[in-house]
Amino acid sequence: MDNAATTQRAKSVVAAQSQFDLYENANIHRGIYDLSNQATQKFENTRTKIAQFLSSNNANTVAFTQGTTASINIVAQSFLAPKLKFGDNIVTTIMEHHANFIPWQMLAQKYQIELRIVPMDKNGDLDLIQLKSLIDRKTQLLAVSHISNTLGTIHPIDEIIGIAKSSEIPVLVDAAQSACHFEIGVDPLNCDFLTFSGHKMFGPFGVGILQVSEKYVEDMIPYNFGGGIIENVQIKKTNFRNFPHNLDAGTPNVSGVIGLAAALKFISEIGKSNMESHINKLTLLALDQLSQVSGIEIIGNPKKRIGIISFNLKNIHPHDVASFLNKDGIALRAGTHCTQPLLSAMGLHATARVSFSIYNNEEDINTLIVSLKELMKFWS
Amino acid sequence: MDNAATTQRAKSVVAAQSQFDLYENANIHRGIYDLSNQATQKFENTRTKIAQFLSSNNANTVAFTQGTTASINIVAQSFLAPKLKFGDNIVTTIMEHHANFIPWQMLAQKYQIELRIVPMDKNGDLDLIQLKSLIDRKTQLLAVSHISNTLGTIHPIDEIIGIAKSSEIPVLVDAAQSACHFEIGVDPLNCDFLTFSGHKMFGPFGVGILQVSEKYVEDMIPYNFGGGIIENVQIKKTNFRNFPHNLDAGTPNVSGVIGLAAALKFISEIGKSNMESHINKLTLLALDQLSQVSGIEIIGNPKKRIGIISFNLKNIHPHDVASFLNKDGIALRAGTHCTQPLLSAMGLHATARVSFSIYNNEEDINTLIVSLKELMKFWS
Amino acid sequence: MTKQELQQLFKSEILPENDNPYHFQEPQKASFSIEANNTMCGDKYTLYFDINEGQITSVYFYGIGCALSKASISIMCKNIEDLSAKNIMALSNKFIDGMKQNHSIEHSDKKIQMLHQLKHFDGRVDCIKLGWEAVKNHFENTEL
Amino acid sequence: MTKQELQQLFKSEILPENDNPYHFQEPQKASFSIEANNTMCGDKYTLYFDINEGQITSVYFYGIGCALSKASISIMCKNIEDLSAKNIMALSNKFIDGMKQNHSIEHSDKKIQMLHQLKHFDGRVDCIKLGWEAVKNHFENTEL
Ligand SMILES: Cc1ncc(COP(=O)(O)O)c(C=O)c1O
Ligand SMILES: Cc1ncc(COP(=O)(O)O)c(C=O)c1O
Repeated sequence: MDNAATTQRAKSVVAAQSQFDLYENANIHRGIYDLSNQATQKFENTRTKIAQFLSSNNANTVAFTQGTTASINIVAQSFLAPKLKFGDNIVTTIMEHHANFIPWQMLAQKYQIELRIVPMDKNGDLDLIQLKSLIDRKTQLLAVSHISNTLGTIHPIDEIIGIAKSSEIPVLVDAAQSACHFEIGVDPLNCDFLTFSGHKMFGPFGVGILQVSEKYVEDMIPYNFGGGIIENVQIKKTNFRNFPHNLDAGTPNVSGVIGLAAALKFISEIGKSNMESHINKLTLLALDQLSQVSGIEIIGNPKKRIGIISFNLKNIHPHDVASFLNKDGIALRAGTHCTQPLLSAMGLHATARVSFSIYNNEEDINTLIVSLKELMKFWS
Repeated sequence: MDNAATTQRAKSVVAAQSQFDLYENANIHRGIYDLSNQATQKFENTRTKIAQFLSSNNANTVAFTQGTTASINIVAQSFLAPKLKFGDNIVTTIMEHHANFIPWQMLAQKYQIELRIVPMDKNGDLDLIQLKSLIDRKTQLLAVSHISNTLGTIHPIDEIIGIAKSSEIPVLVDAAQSACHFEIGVDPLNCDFLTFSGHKMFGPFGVGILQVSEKYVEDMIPYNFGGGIIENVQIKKTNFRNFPHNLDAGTPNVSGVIGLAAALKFISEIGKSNMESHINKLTLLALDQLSQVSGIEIIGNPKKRIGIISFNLKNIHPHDVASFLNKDGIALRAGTHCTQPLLSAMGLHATARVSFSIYNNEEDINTLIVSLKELMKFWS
Repeated sequence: MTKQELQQLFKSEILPENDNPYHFQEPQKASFSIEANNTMCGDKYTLYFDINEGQITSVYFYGIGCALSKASISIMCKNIEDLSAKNIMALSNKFIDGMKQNHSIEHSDKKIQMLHQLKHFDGRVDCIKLGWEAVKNHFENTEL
Repeated sequence: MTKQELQQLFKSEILPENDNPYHFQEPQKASFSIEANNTMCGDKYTLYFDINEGQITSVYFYGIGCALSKASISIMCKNIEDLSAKNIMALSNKFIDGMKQNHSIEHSDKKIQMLHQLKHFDGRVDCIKLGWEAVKNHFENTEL
């Protein structure tokens, strides 16, 4: 029950990768022989499939990266950094994963601009009134997640984006936790940058997506420099290809990209809304059952939530909770979940967290509850 | 016969990755439960194994990256950029892959420093006298490859490093083409940065290595920002872990790293020197046979070479050569091989290139020669 | 496409065109020129247009590249020389569409039709389209 | 380590130490202090040393963390209070070595010995070593 960290690979994903690795393996973009050509086609077809998954028919809005963290860093360096001037600000929230917090913090330090942080209430909902007042015409970006990986809060993303868009502020949405079960994409959400990771949606490690709205694709400069992004190299000067190809420096993770395509297929076959309702059901059940464990504190009570529940047991450190539950065969996560600002704001040092995916069931929740009750009894 | 671009995955590599993906998959570093803990151990054990492969017993000199290109960009940004001052220079060579050229060119442009380029002679050997005269006390880095991916030249790397070291200049060695069959590592070579890619040594795409000498590990600052590299995050300030962990932002390509370990095992089992002598034998045979094809020009005639031969056929563009040979089931590469500066220096626009690995044999070379001769006849 | 079919097509069409390309030289004067480069493989051509009173009067080209890109540009030059900018764009669009894998498009010019057959020649579509793409991009963005 | 063994060890050793830790408070005065943090899981302790004429006279600690890190630091404080800086380093080195998977090291102190058993408790070695590592790092780099 640690699916917010990484999901299990789908069998079809592993199979697609092995098939490619053993029988179709070749470098892309640079070969004329059949294998290389087929690999290139598969690679570019995947771009189209990802675009479709994101309700777009423009494959050139889709760049392959190593994951959400890389995608966000690329936006920070390849889009935002060159634009920043003294007096500017970046707006993000207290609830972000470090991946969507530290890159902005570092930019703010380096360029001496202001990092403005939208606070939340004690339930774990963002304060939209504050959000409105923090955005002004010096705001160069709003960076916000779709779903909190610690509290499971589903942010009112349309409303949030609407606020920024009414001032024509570019918006980045960290969709790492929502790519599986929500309709996402820069078009449907009306945002400008959208990021997620393969490994959190049944796909491989080491591959992720950065989608950029047509409005800003031309502003994207290369991130890494090397082969594959080149128009022309001279001793004095190099010309680069356009986005998304200007981010493909070096040999890309072709097999990972092919695995990602298989993962999207897997998701479509089950259906995003089926996933969502399955996980919703489990979440409601888990909340109900957990609240009956004596000495438990469930962290946050957001208006809308999905699939992720943080809690603490009285007098037992979450680390110890996780260790003992591990002995009962239950994998849950304890710690700061890469959201130290959020935990500090709530006066916490760590939490235990369960998170569900499609292969979890009611039985898992029952086992969890039994274990927690036993642990409380043992400890006291 | 396009192994300089990427080798075939070893079966054992694919098997190790599938095994992990299906049965042991978990995120690392952040979980307490058994699966996560085992994944973390496997990940860190691989670091130790890579260090051993590089004749080092300090695993903390080894960072995982996405490949050679990423490794070199990291050195450019995380080591070199903060040091550069007006009047400084960087020395590289005309024979480099774009991955080991453009990052320095871009730094030079951005920081307005000088990029000095070691020339080569018409045989495809570097001009070491020039190298000596280009290095001075304002040189902040010498970046050089071990083996040219276009001409197959084995550079006299010990001598080259010796020249730089006598002026205490840090040296980066791009070992992308030598990791399979030569003893490499910052210790055995006495260099400071060593880079290579998994996919060129029977391992997976999307994973590579950056090894940094103990002398400079403390100078390495984070490249991407996110989870996994954090000591402590506050709203105002973040403290980072040390190298190599400060490069591990985001979820690493755990399965790729495990595949890389399997590739190293595969190489050790065959033995680097066995590989080298097999490839040497094929290279000599191919040079001999190729020179008997009428109208062929073999590009370069370096003092020491291995496994990679570039050539052109009279009046036939390399692209057309590759296409027709493809019809005979021969995969060779045509184009600029991501070494435009080298080709320009030789007055060429493109070459055809064969490159051998352990699974090639004399039969392959015979087939190649027959095809080339037939093509020459057909075309004229 | 089998090796025999390919050899046949090269022997009868591509190689002759490649060996005797149409207007393959740097002309003494030109009204404007267009670059057509594919740096993946090192192909580099310049197309030279001369115009008079809003009409294209000649198209020349010169440069370096494979037999396919050269033959294709040669055929293109012959075909666009008398056309208006609008018709050049229409023709190049039609040609590029016809190079997609599942499209089949009829051209009156036999040589253009022949080029389309080569789209099943793996990995070479970019070579064949090189000049056409350059012309299309130019006329999409500029008036004569 | 089975669940039963683990429960046994916690019941008899860890939980009592966790509930009644040694010198668990911020002292009124201290000569210097050392931070012991593990931010992966949120553990945060401060160790307070008082010295007099080059001799350590007391070690206190305070902070937040799991039962294991707290119990381990408590046991450590009791053990290092009378030692010289050199001996503290020696003991912490020995302790940390003993936490490696294939090492087996004898300690005269029964509680320290008990902590070593827990190294087979997956993923918790860092918790147990937390305070010891902090002390070791400090004394490696600073004189008393
Ligand atoms: C010498 C050399 N350096 C760097 C690279 C780039 O490696 P990668 O594409 O894996 O980043 C290559 C491979 O193409 C190479 O041959
Ligand atoms: C909301 C959110 N953002 C970003 C990330 C970082 O993703 P990755 O580690 O794949 O780069 C995560 C996952 O840990 C996440 O949950």
